[in-house]
Amino acid sequence: MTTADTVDLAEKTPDEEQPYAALGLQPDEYERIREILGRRPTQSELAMYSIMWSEHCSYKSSKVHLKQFGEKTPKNNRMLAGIGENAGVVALNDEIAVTFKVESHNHPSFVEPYQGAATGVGGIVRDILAMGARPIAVMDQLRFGAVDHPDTPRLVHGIVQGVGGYGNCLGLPNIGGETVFDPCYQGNPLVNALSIGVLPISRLQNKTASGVGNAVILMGAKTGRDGIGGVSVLASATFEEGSEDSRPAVQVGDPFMEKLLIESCLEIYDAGLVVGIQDLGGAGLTCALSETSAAGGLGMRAYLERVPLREASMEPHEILASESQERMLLIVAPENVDAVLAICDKWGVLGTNIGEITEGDRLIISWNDQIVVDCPPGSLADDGPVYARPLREPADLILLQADRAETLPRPTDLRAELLTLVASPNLCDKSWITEQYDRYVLGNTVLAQPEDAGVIRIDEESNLGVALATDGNGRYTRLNPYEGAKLALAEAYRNVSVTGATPIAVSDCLNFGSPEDPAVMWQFAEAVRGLADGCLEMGIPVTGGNVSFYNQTGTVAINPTPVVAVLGVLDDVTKRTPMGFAEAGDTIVLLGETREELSGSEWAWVRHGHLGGQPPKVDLLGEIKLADALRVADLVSAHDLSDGGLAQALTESVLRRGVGATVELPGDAFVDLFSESAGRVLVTVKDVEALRAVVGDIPLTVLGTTGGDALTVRREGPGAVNTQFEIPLTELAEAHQGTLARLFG
Amino acid sequence: MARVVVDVMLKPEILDPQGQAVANALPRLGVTEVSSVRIGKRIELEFVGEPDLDKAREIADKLLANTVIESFTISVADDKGQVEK
Amino acid sequence: MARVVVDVMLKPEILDPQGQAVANALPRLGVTEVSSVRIGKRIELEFVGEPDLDKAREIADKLLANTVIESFTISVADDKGQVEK
Amino acid sequence: MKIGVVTFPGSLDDGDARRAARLAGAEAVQLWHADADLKGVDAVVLPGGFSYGDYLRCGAIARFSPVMEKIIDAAKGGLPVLGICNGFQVLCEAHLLPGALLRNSHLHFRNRDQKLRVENTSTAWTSGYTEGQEIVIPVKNGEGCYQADEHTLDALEAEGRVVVRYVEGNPNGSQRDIAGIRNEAGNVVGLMPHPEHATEALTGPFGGGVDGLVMFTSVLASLGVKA
Ligand SMILES: Nc1ncnc2c1ncn2[C@@H]1O[C@H](COP(=O)(O)OP(=O)(O)O)[C@@H](O)[C@H]1O
Ligand SMILES: [Mg+2]
Repeated sequence: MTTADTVDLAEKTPDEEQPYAALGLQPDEYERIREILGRRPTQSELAMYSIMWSEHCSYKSSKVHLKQFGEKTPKNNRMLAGIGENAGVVALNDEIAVTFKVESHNHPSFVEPYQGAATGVGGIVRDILAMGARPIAVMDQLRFGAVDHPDTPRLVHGIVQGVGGYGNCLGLPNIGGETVFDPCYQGNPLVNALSIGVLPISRLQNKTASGVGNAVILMGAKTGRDGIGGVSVLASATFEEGSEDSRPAVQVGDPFMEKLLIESCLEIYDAGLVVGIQDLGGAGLTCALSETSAAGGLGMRAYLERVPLREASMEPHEILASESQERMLLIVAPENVDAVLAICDKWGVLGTNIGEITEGDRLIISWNDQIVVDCPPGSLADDGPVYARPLREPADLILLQADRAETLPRPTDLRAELLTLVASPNLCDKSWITEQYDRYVLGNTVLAQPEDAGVIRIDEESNLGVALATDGNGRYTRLNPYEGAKLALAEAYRNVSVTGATPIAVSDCLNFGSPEDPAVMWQFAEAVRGLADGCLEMGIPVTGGNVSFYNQTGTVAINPTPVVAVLGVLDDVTKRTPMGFAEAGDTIVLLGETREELSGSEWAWVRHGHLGGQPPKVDLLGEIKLADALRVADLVSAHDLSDGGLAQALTESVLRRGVGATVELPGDAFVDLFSESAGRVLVTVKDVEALRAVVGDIPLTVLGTTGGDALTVRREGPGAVNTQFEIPLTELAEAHQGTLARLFG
Repeated sequence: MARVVVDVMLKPEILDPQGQAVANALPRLGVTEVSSVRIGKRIELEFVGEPDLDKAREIADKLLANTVIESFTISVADDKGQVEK
Repeated sequence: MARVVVDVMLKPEILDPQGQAVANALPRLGVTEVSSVRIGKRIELEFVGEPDLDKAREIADKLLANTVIESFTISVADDKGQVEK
Repeated sequence: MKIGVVTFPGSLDDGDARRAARLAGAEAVQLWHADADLKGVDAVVLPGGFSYGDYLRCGAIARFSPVMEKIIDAAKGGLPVLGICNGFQVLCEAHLLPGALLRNSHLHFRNRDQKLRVENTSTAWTSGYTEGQEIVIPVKNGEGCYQADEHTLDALEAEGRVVVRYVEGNPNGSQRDIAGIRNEAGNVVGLMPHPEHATEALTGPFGGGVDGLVMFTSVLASLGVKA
């Protein structure tokens, strides 16, 4: 038996050199660890502190800003669990609650696209499971470099197959997401994954290790050398190209094991056999042991030699740092241990008693009778460093904002312009991706891609359901992080509302560059302030989220990319409003005001490679009014306007069911078609007057009528040059639907 | 015949769910003497002229294996071992 | 070390789209001397005691290969060929 | 009437298959892979999913589960058995149906609403359709490319054992556009598309089709029940 660096040894050899810097710890952080322990940390303790105090786990740079979500967002009696828990939990009624969260797996997905994306899905699903919920759906938010960059196909194929491979095999429908291509994500692709789960409120779980004498059970996969130091190495430092050696072993996901883990955990919950539970994600046992015991305010004793290993040669600090997937940590009363292990056995899942809750407040971990860790768990989980990092507005921002897209040369041939835009990588049909995902499994998917929001039936008797949408526009946020974050919130809110749902909660994933760059930190602070203010104004709480820093190569950061997820509730999903024109003869109406807003638009980007000016104006109270109207109005279809403006919304609406349209543009045809003004929705109705009666002072413009097999655009009045055109649906479909297959097929 | 074989296996420290699933199934077939199973890819490259091992290595490194998680072996096809069916 | 290798390949008459895809990708890497690519499985069975070829054959026939579409070869592991990375 | 739905570890559409059976008017009974007991069911559905992870070959491991031993015997005795997607793969691995299902020719998992033509209605599961009827049922698979040697394919065609065929586009490269086949007796049917996902207008294929329900009402009818 090899000997480890024990607490005794640490006391005897206080001056031993330790590689804290290589583990990402600052000198002063290392000193604080020595103070806390009153000695040098053991190798295992050093590993644990370096992980728990890493940016990824400790939120040391973001904490001071994120607290606004708690302070500002409206107190809300639906919220049963919020920030700090594995995922936020929101009550739908007195019995049923849902939990949802979006999380990033950006850096691992660049190293190994398939496994990185796959384990991203697996990780977020375990967060949902840990709350006591049955996961019922996933979504994925993807950002890639330019379509013609040589490395982009590797990432697109690997990441999409990874998201699909894991989610499909787990039996969770994929009900939506985002796909964006922008050179700023070259070398820093963003892979965010969202999962939602449902639970009877009585089954709500927490991660508190309470009850002296209760057992600590490790469930699921064996522990291997997966991603040793992954969290700290990959997610908490700028990723250096070619730093192969510092790369941790990539985690490989096993969705089959995760499926068994889900079924066995749910059976254990329903049998009322668990006191506390925590998923093992990045940071593995280190995080699970310290967070559960810290939450319980008690001590814990763990025996590492009991942990089932894939490789017998693993040392204690490796066992503690391993990021092996598909594992959960359960706190179980002694009398229930056998029952828990029996359920594990039934499902073919390993279950191992690795320790117990103890008196006092020390986390003591031994390995073959050698004490390798003896520390206060709170010092790992809660008392990590907190930084108020310097903020500075990016030097180029004033110039950037002055360079408005409204002044760019405009096209004369709007027909060609529309065909070019709807075929561009960010606006084109995403079926080539979404067809690789199962949207049917579980049989409750009411709406999924390409609809504005995913809609899931929760209760087959009452038809209670939820709607989910996520949005985030890095270009808007680059131009104005405060307004950009509000715009992301507004769009997700709108996407949920067009289905007829009532938005009730928010989650977010904040993807940014290095917090050590004051300009990035300023963008972050502004975006958080914007989102928090926005949620306060809209009256919906942020229930949880995730921060991903260091998305940059060298000194070049990605566009700040806050992805905002909005959850809505539908009392009766059979009444949801779908997108797309349904049949001939319906009246097409545009709700909301169209302003001359082209800065940051898809048009400016595709046509001129231009990014400058101020993003569209956002009016959150207006969005609420709009949403309220959409809920009461009698609509045949509804589709929100966002990237690509009316041109894009019309294209998606006519192609959805192959029902054409003839529309007459009220103002400047170019602006009408390509402006990205927020707060607008395209609807079809049988009775315009009935609609008028419910929209109040929301601007209402009758555009035309559905029908035919072409998109026909007319513009009466003077100055109409080439603004009258007709595009057969076949030609429009050809342009809109062929792009991704052509690029990556 | 100019056939080069590239065997791609997951590195030993990397989880192999596929091999694990098979290993778990064997006892149900009454097989108890197999302690572990690893499953990888066998790729046969047919060369036009002489088998070019360096070329094969380059292809394996660039395309056939992701050396972050996999390692590979190059060999010239030798059809010993008895082919079945 | 008691390792038996089972190589499972699609029968020649069965289309191998995966191998096809690799073959089609090669020219883009500047590789022109490879005429065809076939992709199969390499399965390594670790035996507790002596490597048992007959046992391995039985396992392959029953489980590891679907002889409707695949054929297999059994051999005792010989780690020649140079391992990379 | 009782329709049993097998749950293997890794089965995913078992709940949907049970719901479909209920919607058709049957009693749905869950069968556990480890139980060599068919609980007196009148028909069996092998549902979609990734049994045992489908890591080696789809259906290869499931075929050896205790419940399958029983089902294989019962099927030979005439018990109606429907294999959907992974279930189809299991039936081929178990040699209750000829041929095999390979990786899709385009190498991608594909989920889309698929138009099918019902080619044969003299089976326990398709008697409720009319021959030549076109229906829409979702496909979702990565390994649904049906393969058999020419001789077998010719025999299947000659004996009217091709049950459903893909029309307006083949989603996986399947030979002769075969989406589903049956055994000689017609009690065992395997198909890649998912009829259980086309049983409710609310959640079915885009546009609200419920064409899949007929598979489940058919078997009840064939068992002598008014569907
Ligand atoms: N990676 C993805 N995964 C799943 N669905 C996606 C993905 N990318 C795009 N989608 C879907 O494609 C449709 C169009 O996307 P998008 O134009 O971003 O919608 P919106 O503009 O309404 O936010 C939406 O239904 C979206 O959910
Ligand atoms: Mg939308």
